[in-house]
Amino acid sequence: QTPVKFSLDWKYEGPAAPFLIALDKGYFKDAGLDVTIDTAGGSLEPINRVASGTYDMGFGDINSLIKFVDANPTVPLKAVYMVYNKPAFSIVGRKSLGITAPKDLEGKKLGAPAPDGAWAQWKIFAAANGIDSTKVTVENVGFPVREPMLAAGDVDAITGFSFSSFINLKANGVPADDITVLLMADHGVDLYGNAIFVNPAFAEKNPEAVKGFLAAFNKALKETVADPAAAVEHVTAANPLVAKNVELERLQMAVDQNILTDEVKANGFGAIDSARLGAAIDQIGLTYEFKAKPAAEAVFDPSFLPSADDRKVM
Amino acid sequence: MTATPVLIRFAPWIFTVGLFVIWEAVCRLFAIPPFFLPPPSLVFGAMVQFWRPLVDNSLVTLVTTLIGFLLAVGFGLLLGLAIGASRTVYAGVYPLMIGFNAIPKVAVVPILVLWFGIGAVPAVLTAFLISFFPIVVNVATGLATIEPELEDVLKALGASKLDIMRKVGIPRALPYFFGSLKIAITLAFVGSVISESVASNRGIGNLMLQAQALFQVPLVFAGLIALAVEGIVMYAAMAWLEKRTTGWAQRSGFGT
Amino acid sequence: MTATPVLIRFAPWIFTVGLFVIWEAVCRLFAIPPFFLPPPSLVFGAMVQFWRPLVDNSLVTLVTTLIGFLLAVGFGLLLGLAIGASRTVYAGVYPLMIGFNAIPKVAVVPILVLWFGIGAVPAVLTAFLISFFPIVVNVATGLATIEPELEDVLKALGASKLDIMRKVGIPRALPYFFGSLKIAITLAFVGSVISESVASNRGIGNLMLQAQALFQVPLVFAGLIALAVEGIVMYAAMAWLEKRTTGWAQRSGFGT
Amino acid sequence: MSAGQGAAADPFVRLEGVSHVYGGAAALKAGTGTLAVDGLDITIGRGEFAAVVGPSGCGKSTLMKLATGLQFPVGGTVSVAGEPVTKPVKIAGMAFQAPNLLPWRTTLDNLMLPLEVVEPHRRRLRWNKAEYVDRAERLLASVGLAGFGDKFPWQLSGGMQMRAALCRALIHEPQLLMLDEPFGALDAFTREELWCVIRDLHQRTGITVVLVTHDLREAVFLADRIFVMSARPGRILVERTVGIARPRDLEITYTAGFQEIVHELRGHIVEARR
Amino acid sequence: MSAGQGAAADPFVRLEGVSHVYGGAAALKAGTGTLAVDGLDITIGRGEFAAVVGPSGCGKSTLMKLATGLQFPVGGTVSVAGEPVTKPVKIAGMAFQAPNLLPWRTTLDNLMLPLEVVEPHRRRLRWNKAEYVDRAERLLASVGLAGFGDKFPWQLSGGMQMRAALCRALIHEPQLLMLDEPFGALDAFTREELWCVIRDLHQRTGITVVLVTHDLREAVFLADRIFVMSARPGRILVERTVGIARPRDLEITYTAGFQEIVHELRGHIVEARR
Ligand SMILES: Nc1ncnc2c1ncn2[C@@H]1O[C@H](COP(=O)(O)OP(=O)(O)OP(=O)(O)O)[C@@H](O)[C@H]1O
Ligand SMILES: Nc1ncnc2c1ncn2[C@@H]1O[C@H](COP(=O)(O)OP(=O)(O)OP(=O)(O)O)[C@@H](O)[C@H]1O
Ligand SMILES: [Mg+2]
Ligand SMILES: [Mg+2]
Repeated sequence: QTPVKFSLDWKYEGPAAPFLIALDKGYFKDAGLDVTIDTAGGSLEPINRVASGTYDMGFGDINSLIKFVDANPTVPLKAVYMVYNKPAFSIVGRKSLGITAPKDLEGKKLGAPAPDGAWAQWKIFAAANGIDSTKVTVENVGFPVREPMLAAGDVDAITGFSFSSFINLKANGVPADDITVLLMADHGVDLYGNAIFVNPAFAEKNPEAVKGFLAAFNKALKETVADPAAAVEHVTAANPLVAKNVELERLQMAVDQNILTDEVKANGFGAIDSARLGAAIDQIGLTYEFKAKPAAEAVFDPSFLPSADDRKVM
Repeated sequence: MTATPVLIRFAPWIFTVGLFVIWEAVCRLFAIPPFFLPPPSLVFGAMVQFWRPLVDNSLVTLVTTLIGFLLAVGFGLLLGLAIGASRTVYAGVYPLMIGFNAIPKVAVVPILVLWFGIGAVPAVLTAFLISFFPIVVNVATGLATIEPELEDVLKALGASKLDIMRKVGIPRALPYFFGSLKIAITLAFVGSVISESVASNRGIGNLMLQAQALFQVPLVFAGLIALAVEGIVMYAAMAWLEKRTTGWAQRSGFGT
Repeated sequence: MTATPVLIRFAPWIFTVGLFVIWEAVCRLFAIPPFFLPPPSLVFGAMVQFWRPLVDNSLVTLVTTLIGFLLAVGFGLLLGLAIGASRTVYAGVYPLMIGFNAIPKVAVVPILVLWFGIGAVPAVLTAFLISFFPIVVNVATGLATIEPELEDVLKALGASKLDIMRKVGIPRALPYFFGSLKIAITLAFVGSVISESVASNRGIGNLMLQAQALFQVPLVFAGLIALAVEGIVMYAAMAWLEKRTTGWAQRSGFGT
Repeated sequence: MSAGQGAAADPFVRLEGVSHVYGGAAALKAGTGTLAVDGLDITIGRGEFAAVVGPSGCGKSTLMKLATGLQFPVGGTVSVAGEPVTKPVKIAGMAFQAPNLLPWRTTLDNLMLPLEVVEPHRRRLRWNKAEYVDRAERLLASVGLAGFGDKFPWQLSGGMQMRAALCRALIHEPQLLMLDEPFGALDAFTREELWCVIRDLHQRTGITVVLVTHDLREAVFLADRIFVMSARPGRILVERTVGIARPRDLEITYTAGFQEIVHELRGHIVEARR
Repeated sequence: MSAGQGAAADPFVRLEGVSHVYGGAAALKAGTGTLAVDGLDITIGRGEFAAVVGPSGCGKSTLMKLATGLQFPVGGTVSVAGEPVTKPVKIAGMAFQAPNLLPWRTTLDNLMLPLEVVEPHRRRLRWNKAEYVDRAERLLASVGLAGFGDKFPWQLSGGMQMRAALCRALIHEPQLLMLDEPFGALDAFTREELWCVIRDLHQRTGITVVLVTHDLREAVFLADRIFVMSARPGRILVERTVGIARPRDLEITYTAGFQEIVHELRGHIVEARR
C-alpha cells in the first residue's frame, strides 16, 4: 500500500463526490493506495500544500498552478488530470440589483474574496468584455460572508464558482430567477478549470501510484456522471451536515457546466488540448507578468492518464 | 456587600438565563431574520437536532486543546524558569515574545498547514503557540519577584544557585504558574478552534465553518454556545486545580 | 544578577538579531524553498520593495485598532466599575465573560460583517470586542481588592458609597486599568487584523491575504514582521503610559 | 464594673453590655460566627484620654469599630455624645496601625480628604480653599512636617506618614480621636516623639482620645485611664486610673512610680492571657 | 575605639575599617552609590552576646550582611572565626524581622531547610532522616512549639512563626547567630517571651549572637555589650558593656539600674540622630 495524502480544493460538498466514491468503494485500495483526503478553504490552498510536499497530490485551479510554477520554478508542479474542462469561475449577480450582463458591472460593487480562484481571473474577464474595471468597486469579502452580503444587497455581484454561489444564494433566500450567473467561460475567458496535480518528487518516485490514483478516480468520475444521485450519497455520508438535495443540485451543475463539456464528450475525461492550454496561458499573460512563460507541456503531463478507451464518455 | 451569599451563588444562572431571555425577546420584537441573528429557541433546536456532531466534534476539539495545552505547560514552564533565572535572557526574550503575541495566530495557521498538513497537528500546534505565552510570562515573573530575604536565608547557608532555584524559586513560581493555566487553557481552546476552522475535517471549528458554508446560522450559534460552555468548564477546572495545588498561596495571603 | 545593566539594555537587540541570523542560517543550510519558509534576507527584500503598501496598510490597521481600543477603554472602564462595585453583578457576569472570551473572535467576525457591512466598522468592533475583556476584568479586580482599612477611613467620616467610589475606588483601580491596557492593545491589534482579512480592502491583514493569493510568501512574512513591530511599539507605548500615569503605584510598592 | 470618675462626670462614649459577632445575624444563629466581644461595658468621659490594652485578638479593634459605627452590636447599646450609634459617627477621627494614606495624593491632599467628605467643610471647601490649605499646613507644622505637604506618601518615612495620618484624623476638628495601635509599626525613638505630639495635642484641644495599644509604657505615659481587656470574647477586666500629673515629660517613664504602674498592668495582662 | 574585653579574649567576628557602597564598584566610581557604612570597626568575641542599636537606615543590616558574606566591602577587612570572608559564611544562622518561612512547607519542613543545604547534614539527611526530625522536634519543643511541626506557617501566629524562624536559624548548630530586628513585628508581650527563649538558648549553647534592634530594653536585657551606631554612613559611636549578672530575669527590666542604662543609651541615640 502506497500512502497518498490528497488535498481537495474545498469542503466535502457535491463536486467532491468522485473522490469520496473512489475512497468508499475501495478503488484506491484496489490500486494499492492508502489515500487520505483532506479538505481545504479554496482552490489556491492545495497548490501550496502539494508544492511543499506535505501533500502528495491535490485538486485545484490550474491557472493558479501556472502562476505558481512561474513564481517558483524550482518546484515543477504538474497537472495530470483535468477535471473541470470548463472552469466554474463566474460572476454572480442579481437581476434586481441591475446585473444581467457583464457590462452592467460598471458603477457597481463587486464582492471578491482575495484567495478566490474566480477573482484571480477577473482581469481577463474584464478585458474580454470591455469592462472599465476602474469603474467597478471591488470589495474584499471573506468566503463565509460572500453570498450573504449579496443576498443582503451590500454588494451587487460576487465572484465565485457557479455551482457554489448559485446554490448558496438560494439558501440565503434569493429566488432562483433573480440570480444571474455569468459563467466566465461563456464570456471570453477561455481557460481550463480545476485539475488533479502531483508533487514532482512524488511522481518521480511513485509513477505507478499516480497512475493508479488517476485510474481509480477516472472510474469513480464516470460513475458520478452516470448517476449523480447515487454519488451524492457518499457526500452525505462523509459530511452529516449537508442536505442531500442541495448537494445533488450542486453536483449536477458541476457535471453539466464544467465536467461534461463538448470537448470531453469528444476526447474523453481528463485530457487537455495543448493548443487550448497554450492559448489559456497566453490569456493569463494578459494580466499577469510571467517571469518565463511556461509552455503547455510544462504544466500538464498526460503520461499518467488512463488509456483513451477508459476515459471515453459512455 | 449587602447581597446575601445565596444570591451570589445563583447570580451566574440568573444572568445567563436573563441574557437568553433578552436575546429571544429582541429577535421576536424586531422580527430579526434568522440568518442575521437566530433566536435562542432556534439555536437550541439546532443543538437538539445536531447533538451528535456537536458532541463528537466538541470531544475532538477538547482532545486537541488538551494536547496543545499540555505541550504549552511543559515548554512554558521550562522556558519560564530559564528566562526568569537570568535578567539578561528575560530582557532579551521579552520583546520577542510580545511581538510574537501580537501576530494573529490565524495568520500563522496556513504556514503550519504547509509544514504539517491539515488535521490534528496544526491544531495542536496553534493551541500550543497561543497558550504558551502567558505561562512563560507568569512563571518568569514569579521567579523575578522572589523576595530577596527568602534568597538571603538560603545564600547565608551557602546554597548554590541551583539549590536556591529548587528550594525557593520553583515552589515560589508555582502559584503564578497555576494562575496562568486559567488563561492558557482558554487561549489554547481558541487556538485549536481557529486552526480547525482553517484546516481540519473535524472539531467544533470545522463544524461551525461547515454550518456557515451551508448557511445553517442557528447551528453556527449552537457551535458558539458549545464553545462558550466548554471554555467555562475548562476555566473552572483550572481554577479548581489552582486552588487544590497552591491553596497555601491564597491562605497565606501570598500572591493574589 | 551578575549581568551588567549595559548588557541588559542591549539584550533585546542581540536576541532579535540572533533570531534572524539563526533563521537565515537554517534556511540556507537546509535549502528550504522560499514558499515554505523564506529566509529573512528575502523577507527584508520584500519589505524594501513593498515598503509603500506596507506602511500605508500598517497605518490603516493602526487607526482601526486605536478606534476599537478607545471604545474598549471607555466601555471597559465603565462596565468594570459597575461590575466591581457589586459582588452580585461580579459573580453573575464573570462566567458570561469567560464564556465570551472562549469564543474565537474569527468566528464572530462574519456575523459582524453581516450586520455592519464591509470596511472599518467590523474591524473596529472586533478590536473592541477582543480587547474589552481584560480591561473589564482588571478594573473590576482593582475595585474588588481595595483594602478594607482604606474604605474604613472614609466610612468613619460618614462618606457615601459614591464618595468612596470617587475618592478611593476609582483612583485605586487606575493602576489595574492602565496595567490592562498593554494586553488590551495587543489584543485589539490582533482583532482588527483578523477582521481585515475577512472583510476589508485595506490594512495589513488584507495585504497578507493578497500576498498569499499571489504566492508572494516573503511579503506574507514581511507582513507578519510588520505586525510584530507594530505590536511591540503599541505595547511599549502603553507601558510608558502606565508608568507616567500611575507611577505612584510602582513607587509606593503598591500593586506588585 | 463601674465607670471611672472622669466618665461619670460627663460620659461621652458609652458601651453597655455590648456583644458582637462577626459574620452577621445569620452566623450568630448558625453558631458559625466569631463572638468577638461579649457583655462589654465601658464609659469614657468627655475630654478624657483612655487607653485600651489586652491580649492579641481580644476584640480591641472591634471595640473601636463599635464605638465609631463601623460595626453594629448584636446585643447591648452604644452611644456617643449622648446619641445612639446607628451609622458611622461623623464627629470621630481615626488612625490605624498602618497610615493608610492614599498613595496617589500628596500629603496635603491626603489631609484634605476628610474636608471633601464631611459637612460643613465639604460645602465650604471650594470657596474657602486657601483657608483650609492654611489650616492643613499649620497642622502639618505642628507635628513637625512643615514643608512636606507636596510630597507623596512614599517619599516620607514611616514615622512621617504616621504623623500625616494623625493630622488627617484631626483636620476636620473631630470631638473624638480613635487610635488603633497607631505606633505599632514605628521604631522606639520615632514612637516616643509621636507620643509627645499626641500628648500636646490632647493638652491643647481637650479632645477625647481612645487609644488601643500593645505597649504598656505608651498607655501609662499618655492615658488618664487604662482598660485591660480579657482574652476573646473581650470584656473589661481591670480599669486603672493613672494618677501621674500632666503635663508629663518623657523622663517620667524612667521613674519608679511609672515603672510600677507598667509592672502592675503587665501582671493583669499575663492574667488575661490565661 | 578599642575592642571590649570579651572580644580581646577570643575575637570571633571582626570588621576592620570597613566601608560599603551599594550599587557596586561602578556606582562607587560614578559617585552614584549609597555609602552605607564607612570606616566601621567592630570586634565580637566568641560566645559573646552583642547588640547593635542605632538610628534607622544607619547601616545595621549592612553590618549583618557584611559579617555573613552576603555583601562584600569596598574597603577594609572582614573575618569570621579567623578566616577572611569571601563567600557566604556557612557557620552562621540568620533571622530577620519577617519570619520568612516558606509558606508551602510545614513548620517542620521549614526547619529542615538548612539541613538540606548545609554539609555534612545534606549528605547525611537521607539516611538519618528520623534522627534529624527528632532533633527538629526537640528544638521546636524548646521554644514552646511542641506539636506544631505539621502546621503550615499561615496556621501559626506571628510570634509562633518567629519562634520557628529562630529554630530554623539554629537547627544546623551554627556557631554564630545573626538576628536582624527579629522581634520588631511582635507585640510587647510575645516579644518578652521570646527574649527569654533567646536568653536561655545563649545560656545553654554558648553560641555567639549578634542582635540588631531598635528596642533599647531588649538590647540591655539580652546583651553583654551594646554598640551604638552613628547615622549613615554608619560607624560605631559608643560601646557599652552591660554589667548585669546572668541569668537575668524579666523583673530586672523594672529595676533602677536597668532603667539607667536604657536611659543613658537613649541619650547616645538622640545624639547619633543629629
Ligand atoms: N472581619 C472579621 N470577620 C471575622 N472575624 C473577625 C473579623 N475581624 C476580627 N475578627 C475576629 O474577632 C476577634 C477580635 O478581633 P479584633 O481585631 O477586634 O482583635 P484585636 O484585639 O484588635 O487584635 P489585635 O491585637 O491583633 O489587633 C478576633 O478573634 C478575630 O479573629
Ligand atoms: N540593596 C540596597 N541598595 C542600595 N542601597 C541600600 C540597599 N540596602 C540598603 N541601602 C542603603 O544603605 C543604608 C543602610 O541601610 P541598612 O539597611 O543597612 O540600614 P539599617 O540600619 O538596617 O536600617 P533599618 O533600621 O531601617 O533596618 C540605607 O541608607 C539604605 O538606603
Ligand atoms: Mg486590632
Ligand atoms: Mg535593617
